Amino acid sequence: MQNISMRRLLAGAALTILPFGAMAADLEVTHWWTSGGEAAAVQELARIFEEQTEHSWVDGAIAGSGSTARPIMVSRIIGGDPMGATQFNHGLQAQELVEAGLMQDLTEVAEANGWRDSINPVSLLDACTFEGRVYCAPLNIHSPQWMWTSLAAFEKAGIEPATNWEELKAAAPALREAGILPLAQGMQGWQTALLLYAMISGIGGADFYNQVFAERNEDALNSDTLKNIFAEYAIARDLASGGNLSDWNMATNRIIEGTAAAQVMGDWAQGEFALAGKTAGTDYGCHIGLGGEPVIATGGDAIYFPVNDDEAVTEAQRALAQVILSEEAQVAFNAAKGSLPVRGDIDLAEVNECTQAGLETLKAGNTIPTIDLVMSSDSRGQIEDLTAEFFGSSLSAEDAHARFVQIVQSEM
Amino acid sequence: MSDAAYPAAAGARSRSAAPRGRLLDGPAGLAPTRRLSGKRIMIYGGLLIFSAYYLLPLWVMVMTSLKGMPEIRMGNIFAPPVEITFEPWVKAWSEACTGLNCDGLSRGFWNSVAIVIPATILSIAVAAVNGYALVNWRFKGSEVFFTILIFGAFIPYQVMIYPIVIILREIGLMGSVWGLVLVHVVFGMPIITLLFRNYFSSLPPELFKAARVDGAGFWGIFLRVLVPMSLPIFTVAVILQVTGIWNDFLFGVIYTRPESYPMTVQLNNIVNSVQGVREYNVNMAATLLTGLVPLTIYFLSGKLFVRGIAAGAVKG
Amino acid sequence: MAQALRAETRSELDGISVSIRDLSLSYGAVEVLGDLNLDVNDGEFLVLLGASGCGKSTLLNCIAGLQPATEGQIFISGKNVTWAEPSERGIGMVFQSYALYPQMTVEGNLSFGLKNAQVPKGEIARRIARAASTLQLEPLLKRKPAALSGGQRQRVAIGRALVRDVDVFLFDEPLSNLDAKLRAELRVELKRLHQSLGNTMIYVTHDQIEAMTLADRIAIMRGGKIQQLATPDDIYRRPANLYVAGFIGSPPMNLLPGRLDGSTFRGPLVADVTGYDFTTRPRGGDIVLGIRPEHVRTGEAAAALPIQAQALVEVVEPMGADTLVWTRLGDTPFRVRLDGEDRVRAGQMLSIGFDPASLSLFDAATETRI
Amino acid sequence: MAHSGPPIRLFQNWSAKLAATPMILTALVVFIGCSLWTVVYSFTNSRLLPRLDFVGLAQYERLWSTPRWQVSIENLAIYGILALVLTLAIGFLLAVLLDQKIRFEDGFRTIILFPYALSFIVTGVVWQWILNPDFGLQHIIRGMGFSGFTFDPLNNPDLVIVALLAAGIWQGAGLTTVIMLAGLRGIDEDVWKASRVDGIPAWKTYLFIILPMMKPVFATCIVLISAGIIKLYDLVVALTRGGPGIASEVPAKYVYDYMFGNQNLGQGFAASTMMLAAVLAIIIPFALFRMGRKRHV
Repeated sequence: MQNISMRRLLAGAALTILPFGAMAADLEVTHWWTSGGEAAAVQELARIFEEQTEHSWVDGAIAGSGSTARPIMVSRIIGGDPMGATQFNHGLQAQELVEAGLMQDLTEVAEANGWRDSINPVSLLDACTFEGRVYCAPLNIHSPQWMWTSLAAFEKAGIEPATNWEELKAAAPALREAGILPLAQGMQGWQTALLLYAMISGIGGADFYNQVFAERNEDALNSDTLKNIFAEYAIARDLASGGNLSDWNMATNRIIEGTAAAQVMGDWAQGEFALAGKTAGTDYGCHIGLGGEPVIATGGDAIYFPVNDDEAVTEAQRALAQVILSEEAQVAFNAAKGSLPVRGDIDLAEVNECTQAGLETLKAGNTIPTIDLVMSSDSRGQIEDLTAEFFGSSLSAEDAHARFVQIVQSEM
Repeated sequence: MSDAAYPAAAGARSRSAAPRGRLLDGPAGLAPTRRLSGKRIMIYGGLLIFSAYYLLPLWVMVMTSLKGMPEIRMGNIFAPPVEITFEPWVKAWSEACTGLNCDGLSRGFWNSVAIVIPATILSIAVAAVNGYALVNWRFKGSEVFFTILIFGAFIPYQVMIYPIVIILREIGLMGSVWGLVLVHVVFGMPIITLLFRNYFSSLPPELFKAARVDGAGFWGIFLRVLVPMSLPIFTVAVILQVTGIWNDFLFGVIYTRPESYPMTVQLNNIVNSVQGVREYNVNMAATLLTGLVPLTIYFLSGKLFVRGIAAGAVKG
Repeated sequence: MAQALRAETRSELDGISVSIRDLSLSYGAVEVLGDLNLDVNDGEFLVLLGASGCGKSTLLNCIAGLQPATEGQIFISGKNVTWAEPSERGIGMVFQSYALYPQMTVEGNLSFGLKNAQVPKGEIARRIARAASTLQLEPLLKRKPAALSGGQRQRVAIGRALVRDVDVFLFDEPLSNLDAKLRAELRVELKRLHQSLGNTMIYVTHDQIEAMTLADRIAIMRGGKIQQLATPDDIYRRPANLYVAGFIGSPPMNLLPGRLDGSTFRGPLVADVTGYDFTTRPRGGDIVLGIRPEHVRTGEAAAALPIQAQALVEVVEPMGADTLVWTRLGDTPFRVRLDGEDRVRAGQMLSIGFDPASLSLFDAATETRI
Repeated sequence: MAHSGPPIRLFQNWSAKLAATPMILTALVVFIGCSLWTVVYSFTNSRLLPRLDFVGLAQYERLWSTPRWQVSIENLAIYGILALVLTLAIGFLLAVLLDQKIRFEDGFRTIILFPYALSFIVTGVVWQWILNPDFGLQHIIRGMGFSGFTFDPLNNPDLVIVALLAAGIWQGAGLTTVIMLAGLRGIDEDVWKASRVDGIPAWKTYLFIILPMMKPVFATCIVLISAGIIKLYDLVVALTRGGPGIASEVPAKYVYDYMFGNQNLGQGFAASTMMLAAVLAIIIPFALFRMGRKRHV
């Protein structure tokens, strides 16, 4: 008894004597960044975190994709064995966890570091905010609406590189002739869905995208525009046939090798290009919004910090939140991953033309919310199932459209 | 009594001395066996075809794991390596990356060891006592509980994953190795209990009675009479549990933290952490490494393994 | 220990080693033992005999405490042991399957119970030495049961009961796993053992030869009830009912249905039963007449006897020492045991005769002896 | 002392009851409790966290109108029937072959059973490699001169079940073989002697005499295989991840994905309740059949 109180006393004394936050902690960070470029980016973030604080980064990578990793993360948080920090696509995914009081309140950190002023677009911070309190630290901006082209592939086929969707369609026969896959498309649900979102925003435009997903406007859902997009989507299925691809970076690898002409994928594909030593403009081309309307989705990754009862870990969590929004981390992480920084006040010294294009679009305010911000995981999962089914079968564009409308409308 | 003393016996001898001359036409003596009848050829042919189906994947795994990536891209997955390299094995064991952790499968291996040992011991201890109580100390409702237990073996794990998360949270074991051990004890219980129940009920009940007359109690009979004579079934249970727990993926991925991921989860991570081109040779080496422990146990235990699964499955 | 138990003896139980009172056992609606009463005297060799499923082993298990009874009491050496653990009852038990602990040596098997009872080491050694010499087990002490022959195993099993130094030995068909020759040998050995030890022994068997040769008294059981409790001679000569009459004896007693008019039996044969020792006052009506095949005389010997008949020989089974002849009295099969030297052929008519004193008569309705 | 009757029941065998506590807890809390919990919550609209907000049969209505669930059920039915029939057929055939007093029986049996010692993850990875169109079987056969040869089940929605079957049977048929072999060895030798004396050919004996005698062994195999089929998850995750498209989705994966990935617990619970119902539909008749038989004997 006496021992315990003595120890407490000593501990209290230590707390007051030592500078604030001197208790070093191991912070376990779970994420699903396991591809080459992603791992390099995490490496940067971990390095800066360990350099700038006395805490250690314990890497908890879970391979696969978000759909593999999220269940594990959620079950651990719910199971009362929370990690120190975890990646989530910010938006509705973690909202219930926040509501249940399972996430650390970061408002103080956010206010002390002026997040509201520096984060651009500010909607990213809003996505982290629930009832006026901040619960996550946005890390990067991801725009899935990119079409990446292999210049070598087009050269091999003896035609001009396509710069938009229409040109790609036109080039397809020539590409096939040359034994080149026109569209490299991984068959996993999230990838096929990503293509659909990109086509809706690229062909339909930002307003149309918002009408469909954010407002769930009945006219938009039943419009010819959407029906037409589904028809185009069926053409994409033809362009991708024979690819036999599953992982996104396997598909990106086909672009790097020049055996496929184009891939619609998020800006993280740039990480793979960079790792393979390819240069934008000379080796590969990038086209926001499939070369149509240049809009960029302002979603991306955010780091959440589950509530835990270890003071040292809580301290480390705050420190990491601070590091994430630091200039150094923003530059290093996003350069490696190929994504855009969430701070508008950063000058990216040497960015390639693709990143530049992204930044300009961002500055111009041509932004749309990512799907995670406007749809529940449930609906998103259903859309992924639908698109995966579509790509793996001969489901007609009309039927796919009808079912898509049904899913969107049933979203609460 | 010597033969010569009796004329009758001598007569018998003279009969036996002249058999050759008495043979009639037709088959005599040992029937010839055709070593390779058509039937035999079919039997062995069938077995060889199936053996090829079973062995080819193993062959392909080993061959691929010993090749370099360029050779894999060129060649034939069935062909033996032109140039043997152990690089993929080294990489799979100690270098392959998942995220920032580039220590390959080695960590998963030791995690698996740390999970398998306590889980095997505990689950077998519990199940053996269960089987013993079910056979020798029946109480009201014991058969009902046993029936539920056996039903439990067939309930899809998915039905119970989530509530178990909550149970583990409530008892504070979520994420710890002991939580996973507990899960293995629970899910190993039906089949291992069945195994022991069948074994103990095959022992003569008199043995148990004799021990009671000799004054041994519940634990005395179990530990000093039954356990010492149950070594074969314990071996079988150990084999079943070690391979079963080693091969688990679902529980390992849900109920542990990344730093204590078992080897199968690590394998899945490595195989799915594609960084650039898929390194099939490393994947295959990793696969073989993961399968090595159960395979070794399987090949070493030979008949015991077979007897065990037959005993566990056929009766009951 | 035995001394201590005796101190509690009540006068009512004087001279009685095992007393079973109103014992019944049922599983749900199935009654295995019903209202059973049995007193076994000190030093008595009692055999529980019956067909399989008659409850004899169950009764033994109840006495041993291996099977809790539903109702009733069991006293051993004057002490109520109804709820006592088997090891506290002062019994030793020998099982049909020997039930030796396979992983222990003979010595280990003998000492296991004593160690459990925390008997001092010296005492254990002394008792093992004594039992080993009684049963000639000395050369086997270090062996494991697997290295023993069937007879040796059985001796070890007996030894295990012996070392317990108890008043009552329970045997559960101890010889039925042995071949015929060994069985006969061990039977004699058991009898010798009983004579030298003088303990109470309760012995379960389905083998009537064992029962007849070993028992002081036999309890014949059927359906959880004792049919007759008597000396072997009584059971053989004066079976209490039709079941016992049919059960004991090989080949069994000839049973001829008929009617009793006064003192005349009318059935497959007509016989004057004057001279039969009635247990009850003779009443007319349907009865069954029983005569053991070995009590039937033939030829000249038959001519002198009060009851005579002619029987047609159907099958002759020579068995060396004697010959069993299957005959027919009218339509009823009738067995006759002849001396091995007598020569009879199938198809021949045989004059038979027997003495009323060797008969057993039963009431056809109640099946009990009259 | 004189009154008769048993001691108080509760304290009888107390060590046995104490020792059986883990079993009782497992049976009641985990197997019954957790299943009931899941069933109850399948009537709620729980999303990320379980909430007792009842919505009646809504989750089930949605479940049965979801194409992916229908595909999953269809796949499970096709895979299940084929796997069951093929595993039983191959298992029986192999057991018969092994029962011919052959040389190297142990060797053959070892070969046939070894995949059973491997995890589904290992099995999945190996078969993914063998069926890889660019390096595996297709590549080899094309290399042998059949340039038009196409066998790419992993990327062909119509054939992906074949890939699952090849891998699933590779891993599981050995167990069936061993059980069947034990069953064959358990049959009285005299049956064979009788059929030889009667001059019945061996194959007829197997088909008309031995096979009917093996009914209980078959029943055991069917239950074991079916239970494995319903639980089918690891193999799909490792081999196809449900693809291409949703062509190889199975119910267990649907449950898992919805519970955790799509954050719709209610939907996942409804799906797992359906799986539970399917299991009970298999197990209960079997249990009744066995119990009925035991009572007759």
